[in-house]
Amino acid sequence: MANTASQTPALEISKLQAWYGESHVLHGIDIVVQPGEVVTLLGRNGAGRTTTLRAVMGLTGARTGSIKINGVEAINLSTHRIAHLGIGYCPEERGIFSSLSCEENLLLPPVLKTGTPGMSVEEIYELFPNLAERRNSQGTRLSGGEQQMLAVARILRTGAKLLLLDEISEGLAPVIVQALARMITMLRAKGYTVVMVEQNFRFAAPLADRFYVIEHGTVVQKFSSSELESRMPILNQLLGI
Amino acid sequence: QEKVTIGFITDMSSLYSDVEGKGGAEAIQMAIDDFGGKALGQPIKLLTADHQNKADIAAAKSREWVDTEGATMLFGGTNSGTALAGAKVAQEKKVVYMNSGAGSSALTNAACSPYTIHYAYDTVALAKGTGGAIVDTGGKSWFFLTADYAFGHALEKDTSAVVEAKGGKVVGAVRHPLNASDFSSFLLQAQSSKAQVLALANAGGDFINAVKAAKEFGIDKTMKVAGLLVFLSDVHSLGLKNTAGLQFTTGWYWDKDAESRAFAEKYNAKMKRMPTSIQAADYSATMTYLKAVEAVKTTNADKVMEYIKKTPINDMYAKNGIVRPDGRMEHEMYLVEVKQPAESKKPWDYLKIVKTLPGATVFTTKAESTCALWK
Amino acid sequence: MNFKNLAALGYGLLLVGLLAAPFLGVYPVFVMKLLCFALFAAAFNLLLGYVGMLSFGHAAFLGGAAYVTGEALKVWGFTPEVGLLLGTASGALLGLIVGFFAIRRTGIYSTMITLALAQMLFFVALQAPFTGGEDGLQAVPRGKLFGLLSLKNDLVLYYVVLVIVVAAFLLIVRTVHSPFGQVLKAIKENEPRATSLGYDTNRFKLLAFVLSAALSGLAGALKTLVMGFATLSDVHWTASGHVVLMTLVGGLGTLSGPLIGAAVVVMLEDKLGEIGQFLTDTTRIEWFSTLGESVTMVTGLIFVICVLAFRRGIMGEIIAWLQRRRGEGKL
Amino acid sequence: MEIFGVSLPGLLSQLLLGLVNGSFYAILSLGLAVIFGLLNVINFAHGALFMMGALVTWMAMNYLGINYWVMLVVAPLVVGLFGVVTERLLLRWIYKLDHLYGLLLTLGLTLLIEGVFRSIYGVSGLRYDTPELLSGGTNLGFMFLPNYRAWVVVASVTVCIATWFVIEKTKLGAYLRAGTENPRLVEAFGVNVPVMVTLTYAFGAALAAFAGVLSAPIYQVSPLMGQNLIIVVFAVVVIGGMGSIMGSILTGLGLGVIEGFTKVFYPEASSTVVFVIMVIVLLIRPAGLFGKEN
Amino acid sequence: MSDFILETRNLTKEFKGFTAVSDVTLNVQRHTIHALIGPNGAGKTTCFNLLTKFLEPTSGSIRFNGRDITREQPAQIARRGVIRSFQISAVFPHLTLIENVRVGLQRKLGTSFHFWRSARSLHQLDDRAMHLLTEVGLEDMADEVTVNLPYGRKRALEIATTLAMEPELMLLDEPTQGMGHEDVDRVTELIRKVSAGRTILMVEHNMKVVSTIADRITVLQRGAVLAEGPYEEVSVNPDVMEAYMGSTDAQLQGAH
Ligand SMILES: Nc1ncnc2c1ncn2[C@@H]1O[C@H](COP(=O)(O)OP(=O)(O)OP(=O)(O)O)[C@@H](O)[C@H]1O
Ligand SMILES: Nc1ncnc2c1ncn2[C@@H]1O[C@H](COP(=O)(O)OP(=O)(O)OP(=O)(O)O)[C@@H](O)[C@H]1O
Ligand SMILES: [Mg+2]
Ligand SMILES: [Mg+2]
Repeated sequence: MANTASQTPALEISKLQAWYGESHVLHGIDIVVQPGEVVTLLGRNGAGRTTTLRAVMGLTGARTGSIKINGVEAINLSTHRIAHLGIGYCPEERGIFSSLSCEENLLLPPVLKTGTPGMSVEEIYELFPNLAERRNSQGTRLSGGEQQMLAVARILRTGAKLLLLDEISEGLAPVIVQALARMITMLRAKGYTVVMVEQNFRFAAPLADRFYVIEHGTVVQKFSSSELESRMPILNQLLGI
Repeated sequence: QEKVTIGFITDMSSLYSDVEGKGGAEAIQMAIDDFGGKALGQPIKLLTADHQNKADIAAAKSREWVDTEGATMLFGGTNSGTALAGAKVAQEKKVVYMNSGAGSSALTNAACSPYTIHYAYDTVALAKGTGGAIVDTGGKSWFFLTADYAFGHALEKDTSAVVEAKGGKVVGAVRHPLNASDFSSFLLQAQSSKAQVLALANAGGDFINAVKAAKEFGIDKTMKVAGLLVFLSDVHSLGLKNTAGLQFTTGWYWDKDAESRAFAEKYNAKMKRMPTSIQAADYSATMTYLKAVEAVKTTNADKVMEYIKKTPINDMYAKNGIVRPDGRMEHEMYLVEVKQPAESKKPWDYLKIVKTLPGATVFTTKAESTCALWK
Repeated sequence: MNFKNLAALGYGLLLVGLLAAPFLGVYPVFVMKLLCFALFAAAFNLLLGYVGMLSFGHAAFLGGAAYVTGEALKVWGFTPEVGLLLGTASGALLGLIVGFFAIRRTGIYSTMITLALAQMLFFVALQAPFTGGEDGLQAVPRGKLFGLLSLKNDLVLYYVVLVIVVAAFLLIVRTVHSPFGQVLKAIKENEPRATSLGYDTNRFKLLAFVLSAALSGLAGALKTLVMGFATLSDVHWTASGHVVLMTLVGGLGTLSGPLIGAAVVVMLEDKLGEIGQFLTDTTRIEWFSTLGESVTMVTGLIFVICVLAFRRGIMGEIIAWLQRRRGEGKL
Repeated sequence: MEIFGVSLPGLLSQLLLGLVNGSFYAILSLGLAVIFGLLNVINFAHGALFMMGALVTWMAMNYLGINYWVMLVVAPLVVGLFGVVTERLLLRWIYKLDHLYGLLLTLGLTLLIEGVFRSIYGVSGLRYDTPELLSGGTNLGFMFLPNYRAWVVVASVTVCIATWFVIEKTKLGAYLRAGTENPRLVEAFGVNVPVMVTLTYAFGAALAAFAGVLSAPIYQVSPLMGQNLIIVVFAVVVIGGMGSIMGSILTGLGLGVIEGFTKVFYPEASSTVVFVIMVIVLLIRPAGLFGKEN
Repeated sequence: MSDFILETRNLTKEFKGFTAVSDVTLNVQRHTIHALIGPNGAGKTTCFNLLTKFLEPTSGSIRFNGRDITREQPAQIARRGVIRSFQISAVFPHLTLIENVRVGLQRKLGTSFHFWRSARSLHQLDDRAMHLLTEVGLEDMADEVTVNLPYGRKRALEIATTLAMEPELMLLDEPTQGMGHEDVDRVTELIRKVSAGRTILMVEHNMKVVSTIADRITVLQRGAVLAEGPYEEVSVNPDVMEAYMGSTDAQLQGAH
């Protein structure tokens, strides 16, 4: 596991606070993710996990604190600049564009100048055969699950090495969930860094190197996969697993 | 002590604001100043408002001026709907109503009132003036391009009657919506009618764009273009190049004689443009009213009207004008033609008077009148 | 004092003010005109604020009814109450026709259908022989209410109009707080859900449309009675635009907003010149006296400011402010 | 040969003239559709921008002696720049709100702009002469076609097609279309959406101004010249299907032609016909001719 | 009356050449919980849309309680007692909880078009509304505005509103999607509770939920019925495993 202190973290969040309009949602989040790690954020509904990812992307209202991406401070950068630091973001609500076809949706995110090429369209279609079949359909005419696949597939092309994935197993058939699990394992093997928000603990548990539990906009627990067994009781209490 | 208060309401901000508008208010103010600023020993007050071409605003304002400001004379402006509404208010409130901007002949016919004085022109006068004169000079077959509005219809109907009465023929007409902007299609229809005269029974922007398109399509080479409702501001805006040779009828032209020139220069010094015939009429009408008040020593509308109706008007606007029982101010009108660019010697030197049309020949006659007050 | 009482106090004061207005030197005809537009705006708001349907053709109901009433009073010689009834009925009928088509579509498309149908009515009004073209239908007599009470006197007419407008306004308030209003609210919030609960949402929307149109018709009919004419500007699309502005300036979806909005807009139209003159006299800045010719410009400026600075509208902002204060009071 | 009492050459010439007017509709509604597409704003100020294009052209000629051809490029730039300022200063704040507010804001803006110019230039308008190169006309046998009108059709169709191509067939176009739906997400993919939005508005404004320049020699240049156009153009966009680029181009041209024929057969109704068509189209196709239903 | 509350015969829906639902013959037994599962894009949501007439079937027929309802309007079908929930939550966000439920109850009063009647006349429904809120455990929040509710509670409210319609048949589209574990359990329990005396047809990807409460399962694939039967039977069907469940391992775990 890549955990040498000398390395620059892929993502280093400290004292992150964020607001939606007047409601204060994040109250100081601290998260460090090393390159090549898979980290999962756990928590109840409304705990602020989605908001954490959105805050990293600069999609919330106001935010304060520090967000370093590969060592670059991003708290004051605008959203599109943040993306260019090498992040791929898959939103919870999927964000499939209805005025674009399935394939246009897939090709939409610009390839980032990160130096590493992303997956090719062929590779992606191999991973998600549904998409190949529906490639000329209007984006939002896809079924709920197909849209979810498309949302994930879309950011694999850009060459972004740090992926923020929000509830990607949501609404997918078990077979596809298994395929996604294999995909994440493969991505890690390829050196991607992944931050996942997951409700589906059984999906996330075998994949992640480390876990953070968020409650009311702060981190209340953090532990690595090796500590998972011992933490089960407390997780049970926090999340009702 | 009685006090003279004049309430002037016209279009100050849109379609018709160039022919009267602020300039009209200025002309009225000039008349007041020239009169000495006082009547019956009291300062004369002028109220102005923009009716935005809405009759309800015109009527409400007029009413309010009479009720709360003690207006003794209401001066209505362009736009027939507002004028008719205003005249109605004046009649109900028994105050003098003057108007020089609106063209509707209804003001002195079906809707005539003992308190209305329609001062400058109306559709009948324009029809008779232009129609008659052009048939006389050989324009026998006519095609109308008519704004699909009451004033357009009235112009077309009245002019057709004159043309036919004089032995001419109307070969066709096309009615276009107000603010039609593109006239090429209508003009081609006019052209294929093979008529000699193209009569434009429309006004303002429609007239201007129609003339421009006629020039562009070379219609003016095969047909004689006659404007039925044209003002100096229209000619100014189109330029002589586009309008040379155009004939129309007007009640006044600034370069008509020394008197009118004197007024025009004074006006020009203030407004940086020459007055239109309506603005000149505004001045004259105000003078007429003020003189009457001073003469009868009261603002009582009945007395003032009585005096005005029996006193001929002679000033820079009208020669031997008389206000008839139906409220129409009958005066000379002029058939004018737009000069060729080469003929124009100075700024605003646009028109030459082709023919003087005596008042009795251009306005509604007693026989034609539908006004109950003139029977 | 709680919110409800405050509102009741506000309405009470307004009503007392209106009752006493003619005796306080306020010009009754102007207030009547204001009342007509206030009713028009309130009727419009019933549709936009409470059903979420934006009609851009309300001029058709105002103007259509204005012509019918004018015709009834002037040509057919009916008494005013019959004229008003006919006007309202014609508003309702037009509303039924326009609404029938408009509810079949949603959003901007529905709005455009209302605009288009209203434009067709405008065309009819322009072409039809009885409307008098741009001269309008003039000199409509006020007549005698029930053949007995002469409305010639401004003051008498004023109280008649006031009673009618207040009654109509109460009807609107009641409609909003009725079982019907409750369903409308649900439809506005989530139409598919309302459908799945068994409501035939189109019929509810249609009834709301007809109600709004009928009341707009009443406003138009009253306006004819008060002013004595009906003209094209009542059926022109700008009148539809005007009522949108009144509602937004006053506060969309608030009961009192349209009243205030109508007052502000009508005042602007009618009184800006005087306000300008007053400002010139007090500040000695000559420029203000040109305000009278700049009604459209000032109106434009107000819209811009309204949208940028207080988009909840006047009443909307006041209510929000009161609620905030109440919220803080709790803490 | 006659059709309904009108000769065939007569009809042909009306068709051609209809196309000329249609070109103006097309180019104006195109701009409106582009702006609506990305900004979700119903740009009521489009008529005013059109007017500014014409007026700027006139001013350049009269105050600076700059000719038509230069202004064909410069006027859209100037008005586009005005668009940039407007978008940054005003429109920026209302994107998340209902259409109504955009409508109100741009309407207010229109009243302001028109008011300012009206108080300077009056309402009768200013004259602008046809450029030397395009004056005169060609006799087509069935009609005399002023060269300038032919030029209008060519110029605007070219601009329309170029715009359509960019939006429907290029990557930039895909960003635009996606940005229309979810600008924040497109930004999260690394696209500079705020700049894109600003430039889109500027582009829409420039299109309007381009139409304005084209119209200056045909119509009188007047502060109110855009006032009556806006409602029709708006109707065109709706008939074509809100946000559909090809829809507004084709509908614009088509409507010009239909209006042209109406001018022959029932001239009084020529400004109402667009609304009749709109109602019929919307009843048959809920999202306009080319719009996508969702 | 037949034993089946809902029967479809050869139900088919085509979208421009793409067949989303093909020849589906589905029989839902009265007083059971029937689950519709299948891979993504199998046509489950489309099926629901057809049953409630939010979409027009290309061909085939739908019978409810033995009566052909293929040609009826959505609102009409709702009034017959077929009520659906949506894949995304469907509440009236700016009404209070009790008002939400009352909208469901109000129709039966027959005064819904009475714009002249006071809204106070609706208070007679409050008891019934509170009762329904209690049933889903929301009684202490009756006067809150719905927007402020957590997701799971909104789902519960939706069910309460649906119950107000006294539905004979409830169609639930992924009722537990996007919920935390606690909420999943709560809603599962709730569905079981309200199924008493009713019939429920639900789409669900969460196998744990399906396995605990579904009496019968129909598996769709590419728009067509792949298998049907009780969970134990279907879950070991090799076709189903390949198309939907994936490895046996996952089946044992359930997807969640
Ligand atoms: N756009 C918004 N405006 C205001 N409040 C918001 C907004 N989005 C989320 N919130 C609030 O912020 C809090 C945290 O929400 P967030 O979406 O981050 O939760 P989450 O942990 O991802 O949970 P979930 O399982 O529901 O996705 C919640 O209380 C939510 O109500
Ligand atoms: N309006 C439409 N036009 C064209 N294709 C559609 C439309 N609606 C759905 N489809 C297609 O029909 C298929 C079935 O879609 P449906 O939404 O019913 O799937 P589903 O079984 O609910 O899947 P999921 O579990 O992913 O929600 C999908 O492939 C989808 O792309
Ligand atoms: Mg989340
Ligand atoms: Mg689905």
